[in-house]
Amino acid sequence: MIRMTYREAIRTALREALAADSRVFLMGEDVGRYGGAYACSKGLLAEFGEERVRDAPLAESSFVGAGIGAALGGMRPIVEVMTVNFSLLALDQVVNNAATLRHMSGGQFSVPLVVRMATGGGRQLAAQHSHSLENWYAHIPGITVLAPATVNDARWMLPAALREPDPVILFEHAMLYPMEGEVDESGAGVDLARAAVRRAGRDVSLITYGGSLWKTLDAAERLEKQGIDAEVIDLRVLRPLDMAMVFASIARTHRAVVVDEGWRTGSLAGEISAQIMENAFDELDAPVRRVCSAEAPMPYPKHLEDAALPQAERIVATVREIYG
Amino acid sequence: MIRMTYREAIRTALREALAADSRVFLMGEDVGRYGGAYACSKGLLAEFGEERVRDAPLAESSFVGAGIGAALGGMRPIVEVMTVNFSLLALDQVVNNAATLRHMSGGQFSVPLVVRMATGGGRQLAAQHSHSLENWYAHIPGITVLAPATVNDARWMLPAALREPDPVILFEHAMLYPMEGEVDESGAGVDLARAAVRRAGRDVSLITYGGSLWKTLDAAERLEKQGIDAEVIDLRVLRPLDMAMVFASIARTHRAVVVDEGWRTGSLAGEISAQIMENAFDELDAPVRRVCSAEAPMPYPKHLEDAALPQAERIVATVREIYG
Amino acid sequence: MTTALEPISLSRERAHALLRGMLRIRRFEEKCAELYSLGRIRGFLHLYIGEEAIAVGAMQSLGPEDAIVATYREHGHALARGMAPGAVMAEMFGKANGCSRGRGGSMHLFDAARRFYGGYAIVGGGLPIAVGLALADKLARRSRVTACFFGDGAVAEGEFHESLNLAALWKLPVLWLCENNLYAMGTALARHQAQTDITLKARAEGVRAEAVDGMDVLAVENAVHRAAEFIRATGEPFLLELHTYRFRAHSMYDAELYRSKEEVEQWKRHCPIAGLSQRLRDGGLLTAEDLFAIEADAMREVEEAVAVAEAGEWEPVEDLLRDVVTPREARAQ
Amino acid sequence: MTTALEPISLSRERAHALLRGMLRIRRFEEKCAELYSLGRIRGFLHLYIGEEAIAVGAMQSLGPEDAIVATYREHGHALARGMAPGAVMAEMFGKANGCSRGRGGSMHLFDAARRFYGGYAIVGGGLPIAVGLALADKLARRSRVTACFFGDGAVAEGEFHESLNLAALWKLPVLWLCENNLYAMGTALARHQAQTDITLKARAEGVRAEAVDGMDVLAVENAVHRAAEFIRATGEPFLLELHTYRFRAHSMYDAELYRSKEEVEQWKRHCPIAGLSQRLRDGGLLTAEDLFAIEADAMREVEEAVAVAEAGEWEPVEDLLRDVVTPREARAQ
Ligand SMILES: Cc1ncc(C[n+]2csc(CCOP(=O)(O)OP(=O)(O)O)c2C)c(N)n1
Ligand SMILES: Cc1ncc(C[n+]2csc(CCOP(=O)(O)OP(=O)(O)O)c2C)c(N)n1
Ligand SMILES: [Mg+2]
Ligand SMILES: [Mg+2]
Repeated sequence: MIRMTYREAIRTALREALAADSRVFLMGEDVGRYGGAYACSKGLLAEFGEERVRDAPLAESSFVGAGIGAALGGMRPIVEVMTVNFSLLALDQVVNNAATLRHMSGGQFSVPLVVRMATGGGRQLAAQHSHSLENWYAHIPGITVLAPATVNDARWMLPAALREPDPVILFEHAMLYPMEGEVDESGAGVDLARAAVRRAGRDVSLITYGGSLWKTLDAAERLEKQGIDAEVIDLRVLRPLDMAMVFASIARTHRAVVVDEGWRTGSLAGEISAQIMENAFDELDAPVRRVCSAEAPMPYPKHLEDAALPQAERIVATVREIYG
Repeated sequence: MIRMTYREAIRTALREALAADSRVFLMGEDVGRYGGAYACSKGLLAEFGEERVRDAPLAESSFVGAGIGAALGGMRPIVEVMTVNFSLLALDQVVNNAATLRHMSGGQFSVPLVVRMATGGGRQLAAQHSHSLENWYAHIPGITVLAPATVNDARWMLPAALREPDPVILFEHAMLYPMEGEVDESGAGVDLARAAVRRAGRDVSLITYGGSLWKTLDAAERLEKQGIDAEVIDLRVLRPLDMAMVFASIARTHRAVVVDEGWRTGSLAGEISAQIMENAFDELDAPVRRVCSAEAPMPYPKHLEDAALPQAERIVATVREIYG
Repeated sequence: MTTALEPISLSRERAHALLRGMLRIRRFEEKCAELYSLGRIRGFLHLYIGEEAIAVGAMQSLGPEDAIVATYREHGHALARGMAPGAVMAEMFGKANGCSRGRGGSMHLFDAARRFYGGYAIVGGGLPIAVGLALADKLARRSRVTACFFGDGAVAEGEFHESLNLAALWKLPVLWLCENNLYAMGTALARHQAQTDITLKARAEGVRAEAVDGMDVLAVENAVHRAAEFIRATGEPFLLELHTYRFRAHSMYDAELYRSKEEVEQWKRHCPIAGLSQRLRDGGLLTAEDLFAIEADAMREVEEAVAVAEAGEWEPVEDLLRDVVTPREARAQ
Repeated sequence: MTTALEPISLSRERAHALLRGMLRIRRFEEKCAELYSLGRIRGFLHLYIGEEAIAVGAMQSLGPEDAIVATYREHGHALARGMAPGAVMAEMFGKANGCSRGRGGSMHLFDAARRFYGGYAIVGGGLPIAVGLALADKLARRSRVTACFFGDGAVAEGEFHESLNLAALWKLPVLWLCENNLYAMGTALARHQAQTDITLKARAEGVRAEAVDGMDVLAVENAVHRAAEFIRATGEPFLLELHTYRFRAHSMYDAELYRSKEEVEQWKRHCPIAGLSQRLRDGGLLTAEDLFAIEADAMREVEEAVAVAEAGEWEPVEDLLRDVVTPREARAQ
């Protein structure tokens, strides 16, 4: 076990990938000279050169598409889209090309592309820079969607993603970059198939992912003081979802709350809730509840942003509504 | 009551709007000379001239953004994005500009923009031309999303949309254009607030919208022969959702199946299902089920496309699973 | 514009190869139109009729190591690239023996063995793919050309400019082939572009460019030959704007309200196939018997292709989800 | 490049107005930087320091009927447009008396009364908005100019080309003002554009264009004056590429690893404010007392603005959902 920040974990994984496989290269806006908008690739340009740490112009659709083409051409591109907010400009390439090529070509082509992007709110960046649209990506057949919430997952999900023969979208929550945590140097136990129980509990299952994990764990501690023993599940992989672990948890707790930073209507939390009803209806002692973001463009002031985003208080209150 | 096709209803509404308000203009690819990819604007160029029936270059992001700007400038633009498949190229303008301007400016600006687009599969157009992404638009705070499923709604939702002070996205299912139906010349009863019960029933609530309405009504007839009396609800407005009508129906039937052409995971059907659990849990005698599209890029051959899309048979079978 | 080589400098064999190349595409697509009206081919069908000189002329200078990226109007490119006509026709039928296992249809032809990367139906969507394929070649130190075909309408899309800039900025070996047939569906070039000279747009992105008579297969062959040599020598991109015209409707749904019969007839006088045969006749490189034999070959090929398609099986419904992603088992390997 | 008017041809009043215009922006933003380090201003803060000549020079020829579209680096444009400094500072604080009710912050300044349409933080996202505003004016037969400011980085985005083409094709009165400060965040122009002459790109879309020394407020004023006259006379768009430089970091998060201190110092010698005062001194249009008075005014204005911001209230949390859409009641009217 070694301690490092989420940012360092990603940088370590990037460096390792670039060193290990000559087919791997990093491409995106300001990944080189600037060192990455979140400093994830700081130092990598000097170490690997301009060919493999490639600063891209502001042309999201085309450099993401170029990543798809390079993957078709046998490379293992890691494309950094600075944030999910800008990824909308490249969404056509993801939906219509990256996600369709294998199936549409009758299995002839493979797109081993990894796209990384920062996501989420919490830094007072207002309406155009605070999106959390993981649910949209999780809706697209043909891709795998990851949301590392721990430093260890930040360290090991990237190499696992690079082993995938098909496109992988990796969401890094912008609030987590400075977070410190333990990394298991063996990388054991990090796969792209399973969710993780981050806290075992008997009374209620709190299901979440990404940046919301920490607020949810905080809520679980507060609930413990109130005599409610919450289990916290980190989905980790948003597509395909590991619902088996969720159902198993609910079979024990019979209650669930889904915490998701996305806007409530059409959120991934809604999908989780629907699948729980479809598959664990008889296990439920209460309806599944959701704690999501307010349905408004994100306001700039701290007090309004805090009110818009899921918070431990609201998670606790929601659990109390369905509990006892 | 007069009979016309869904296409004629839209054309009639467009002609009426252009004639009634000089601030209204129609802009999009091939809306003029070509007459509209689906012939909805055929004849309008000759009638209203190039200024107001404006052929646009292939530049979705910019002509949708231009519609936003024109709305800010006091016009009432109707932007036709040929199909939802191409709308991904303009999604940034919808999410980050159209939907945010009123809130982000503290209420100073209004974007009375109407965007029309064809949606859905069923015509063997394969993976890049068969999307059904209404759920993504229904996720965006700040816009209204409409899905006319009947000829009467096709006729009257457009004028209602033009009365809205905020952006409205109107989804026209491509399979419906040739469909004939009755139009109430008074326009009475068409608002943007309520869903509609298209068939009253006691045993199960079938909730759907757009092109799936007709498959669902077909399924309801088959169910009747099997002694199951299904109620069919057409959501009509996908944002904001009129869930009150859905809950009222379920309070009578205690069972529900949601039919939605979108891919299952992350579908609008999942959101409906989640809201039903949250608000009508104790009314449910069985878990809410979904009939959605297979999670794969749409294949070209008829037999595979039919297998991928929701069909009456599958709706009937799903109802039988939860019934009795 | 580049002017054609004198037919005289052509060998009889090459002359016949070029004529055969265009004619077999023409006959293949005429059959497709017929099969569409019979309902054997469905969905969208975009015919290349009138534009054959471009695909045929261009493919002459592209080797098996080079890559092709095309649009939804790509039957001609697939055939000129050497894809099996039977596999292409079977794809149009949606049969499992089609070149995309029947899943893509007319708009999505693929052939990994021939580095034919498709078949893109979102206008402009293939251009970034071409940039990436060329980038892969550059990073892998492979000397190859990626040829990317697209229409004049694609020039209006932002991706056109973004992709050309990337190719020039990163010095990537992309051959941009703009098939300027004067219309984007029903919108004439001058009604969708303020500046209709596409070579200027390429130069503004740092890409060398030239305009060519796309109705003259010899002019196309010559221009592509020189462009490809430039790309192989420098590793930098080059754009050719090929002036051409679509003789048929945009797709089978198109009522052609936007152009006059006269205009179409006018352009048909520049038919690349009739034009070449005439010049070859004049140059003494083509006899009536030759032409008859070439026609017969083309017809036979089409009939055989249809037979292959007819004989094909439908992919079983159980395979609907196959290849959405690679199954876990397969990944282990 | 356009050369400056001779200072001599300037009236003392106009000379002082231009100097004051730039200086008040400089002092305002220096205060913002200070308040950011104190945590009073949060989120992203992009300073315009070094580029003031552009906003100030440009606004001289734009009337109240004209419209402004800007980027996230728009404090200078807002102030030069005549927006109340107090309302702008309050917005940076996130207070309810801010020009966007505190909801937008530094990147999203709005003022309907002054036709200041914001404040766009998605690079390139404001350009189509400008096309639409100009289209509305054209359709309503209003003779107005829409001025759209954007950076060199935005030129790489497809929307730049799409929007210029629309403006030229439809003959729309848009004044495109490209603030070429040589960097898109940490990426130098030559590292994101193969062809670095932006006027060529504009011409390739059918838009007339000229390059201007953006560090010389008189040159900017002169060029914008002529461009605006052209637009008002013809109704057609015009692009000005304004050569400038950002003296500060891209945002408060930027460690500036991508450029040398020397380069920055070199450019600071071309400071538009120091440059103008020197020329005015040399031309006998500015005394030490004048400068002192102008400085004092600027400082007072900044202090007053901060006071307004400090005094502002926070928007109540209950109003979070207000104005997401218009409430039904309000629609009735
Ligand atoms: C992004 C996008 N917008 C619209 C369409 C609908 N569409 C299909 S082809 C076409 C015209 C394209 O014209 P051009 O690029 O000149 O190619 P051509 O058909 O003339 O060969 C249009 C508008 C599309 N497929 N993709
Ligand atoms: C579409 C998009 N991609 C990336 C970003 C992140 N970003 C913000 S400003 C910027 C650089 C823009 O440079 P330029 O247009 O030259 O404007 P400047 O900051 O130099 O004034 C980048 C990459 C963004 N805001 N929007
Ligand atoms: Mg064309
Ligand atoms: Mg810049």
